Parts: sequence; structure tokens; C-alpha cells
Amino acid sequence: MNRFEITAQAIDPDVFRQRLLDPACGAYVQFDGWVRNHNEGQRVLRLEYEVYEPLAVKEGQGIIDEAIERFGVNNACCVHRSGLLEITDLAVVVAVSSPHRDAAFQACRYIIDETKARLPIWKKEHYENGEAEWVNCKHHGPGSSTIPQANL
Amino acid sequence: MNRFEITAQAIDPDVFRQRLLDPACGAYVQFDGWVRNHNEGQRVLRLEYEVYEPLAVKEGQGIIDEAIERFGVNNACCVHRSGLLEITDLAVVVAVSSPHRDAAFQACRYIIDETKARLPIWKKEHYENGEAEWVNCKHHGPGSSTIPQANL
Amino acid sequence: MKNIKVRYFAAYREETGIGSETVNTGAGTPAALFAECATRHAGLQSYSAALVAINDEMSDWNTALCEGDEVLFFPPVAGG
Amino acid sequence: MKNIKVRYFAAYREETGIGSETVNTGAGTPAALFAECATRHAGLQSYSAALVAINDEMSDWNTALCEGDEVLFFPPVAGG
Repeated sequence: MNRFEITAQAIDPDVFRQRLLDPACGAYVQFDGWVRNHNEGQRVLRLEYEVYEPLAVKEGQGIIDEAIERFGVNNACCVHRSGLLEITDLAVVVAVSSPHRDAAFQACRYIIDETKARLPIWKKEHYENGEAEWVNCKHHGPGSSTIPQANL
Repeated sequence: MNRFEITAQAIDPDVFRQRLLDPACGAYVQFDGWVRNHNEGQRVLRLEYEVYEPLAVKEGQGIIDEAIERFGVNNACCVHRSGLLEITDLAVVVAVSSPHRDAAFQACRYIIDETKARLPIWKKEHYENGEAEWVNCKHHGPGSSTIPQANL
Repeated sequence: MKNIKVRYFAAYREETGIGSETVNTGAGTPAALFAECATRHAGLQSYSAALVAINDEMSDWNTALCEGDEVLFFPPVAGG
Repeated sequence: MKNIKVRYFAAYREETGIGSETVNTGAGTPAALFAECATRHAGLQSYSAALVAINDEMSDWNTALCEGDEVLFFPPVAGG
């Protein structure tokens, strides 16, 4: 099994600790990302993840490798959902095992932070009022662009 | 079920997320403390936890309450083993659910750190060479004492 | 002039109404190409956290484009 | 002189060879009591991170002892 995976199926959160179990490790940290019923004051009914899988998997594997290298943990993995999810469904799991807890916590945090910031994954929230929006795309305009202005 | 428990039975790590599941929460962090096969360069065969339960439970509950108050997480719990444990057995589980991940990570870390530092729980390691030692009791002597000197 | 395949994701796919197109362009960088595409697709927004990839590698908005490149326009990501 | 119940845990239980004892003492604080006990139990060590509780409440080494108190001597803890 790969250390980073995208799946369209429900994630079973209970398989990871067994996969990362290591007699040399005293610490295991798992982060589960659940679909929350609200965001920025709006009632969320469900959400949808679009994933560009070839690049998400490559970048995701890179993030895991960085975390293992940087924090010296023994093992780490991450699985992220695609498709339509309901409230309390599992969107993502990050799991890390390490001899000591400090590195395990740091590596787990690093992997989820980088996963949210760098992978080509987009989240569309469906609200109670019937509207739907792509998260992070609400605030924009010429002044906030970081795409450099260029002459054609 | 209480938020802090001591148990002489094997801990099932898979029951906590269901207990803390909350549609308002987007983040769930679980720390598992495993029995490691080595400590400070010595090969560990098994270990033994002695717990003074009345005070451990009271202090443990206090730590959970502090974490919920300080980090504003929705829910948290901790279960700690007593008795004889083998390598890779589960010694302790801390679980936290929260709307956002930052608070969940911080609260989980706080609870395990305080649990290790404050609760009347002692760990005896049994080594490959047949010896056994109480952890944290190897280094001592008059110079290192913080018990104040007193006249009788 | 170069032939470039452009792919739009998520909000960009909805704003343009298409998943991809092949363009013959004088644009030398993804930034210039994006600006050119925005003149043809009125709804295409310039988000502050937008990303770009070329041939399935994360890239920079100022990388030089080559004949036959596939350019992927990513609106702000939101995994997790 | 007060009657105090003393309990020893983990390493302290092994060092003294007993789990508890009742002492009639002039010691005014847990620190003084510990020093007194150490004169009777040759193996009793003064660890830098030792803790003390009185009547099932975590306490301070300099708290005043009262008649009938139960004093718990905790060697350095190591949960988790």
C-alpha cells in the first residue's frame, strides 16, 4: 500500500495503527478530518472534493517523505477522499508512528498542514440555503491576485 | 463513561472516535502510547504500571477539564493502563475532537504531557539482562533533591 | 506562436464552462497565458492563491512555456 | 507529637520494604517527615522529582502536618 492515497470509497480509520505498528515506536498520532456541519457561519449540508489525482498523489507522497526526513519519524501515511461526502464523514486521515511523541505530533501536523495547502484538491460546500461555493474562492479581485501581471 | 479512566484491561483504540464524534467538529486527534522495545539504550522486554488510582483519576479528570477550558475543544478523553504490559501493547490513549485542528492538536499534546508529568503512575521496565528499574529513578543523590532540607 | 493545452479545474472549470482547450498563443509564461485566457473567458477570476502546473509538475507563474506544454490552472486549493 | 499514616509507592515501597506505617512524629512538614523516615529506612532515596500528597490531595513539601493526616510519598512519576 502506498503512503499517500486518494480514494473515492469511505475511509476506515481503524486500519492505520496496525499498518504503522512498530516495536521500536512509543508514539502513534492520528489526525482524522471530519466533514463539519458549518463553515464561516454558514450551515453546511454536504461537500464535494475534486482531486487532480496524478499530481495530488505525487505531491502527497513528497509531503510524507519530507515529514519522515525532517522529523525523523519511523513511518507515516495519509489517505484523502474524493467525491461527495456527508456531515461527519471522514475526509482525510494522517497517521504517524515514532519512537518519541514530540516528533510524531510535529510530523502529523506538518502532513495535514501541507496537504491542505499544496495538493490539487478542491472542496465545494453545499449550504442550507441551496447555494454551493468552492472554499477559498470567495474572496478575490484584482488587488488580491498573486498571478503576476504580464504583457501579452 | 468518564473522561479519564484507569484500566487493568487491554485498551481498544478504536472506540474513542465514535465516542467523541460531533457534527460540529472538523478535527479529531488521537495519541496512542505504545510500549517500546528500548529505552535509553537498553532493550526492554515488558513493563509494569503501578497506579495510585484515587488520585490519578481525580488529577486526570482535572487535566482533561483544563485542556477543554484552555484550548476550547469540544470533547476529550484519556484512558491509561495499569498492570503488566508487553511490547507494542497500548499504555495510554488520548483523544480530542474540535471544530478546528489547531486546538485539537494542542489539547491532545497538553493532556499527554500533563498525564506523564503529574499523575501518580509509575513505570517499571524489565530489561533483557534480567534487571528491572523504575523509570525516572535512576538519577538521584543529595545534590539533585528538591525535597527541602528540614530540621526535625 | 506555440500550441499549448490548457486545463481548468474546479472553480476555473465552472467559470470557463470547459475542462480544457488547446490554444495557439504568443504568451511566454503561465501568467501571460492566464491573462490571455481571461480575455476570452469573461468569468475567469484571478485568485490570490491560485496555482499552476506544467506537464504534471507544480510550476511557477513565470516559467517559460514550450511548444506542446500542458498548462494546468488550479484555483485556490482546499484539501483536508 | 502527631500520629501520621505514611504510605510508600513504587520505588519507595521497594526501598523501605513496606507499603505503609503509622508514625508518632514531631515533624511539622512532609519534608521533615521524609527526612525522619529516611533515618529509619536506610534505602529511602531523595529523588529530585519526588512528589507528596496529603489525604489524597497533591500537596507541597512544606505544608503543615495535622494529627491524623495520611501522607503519600511518591517517587518520580512516569505515566504514558
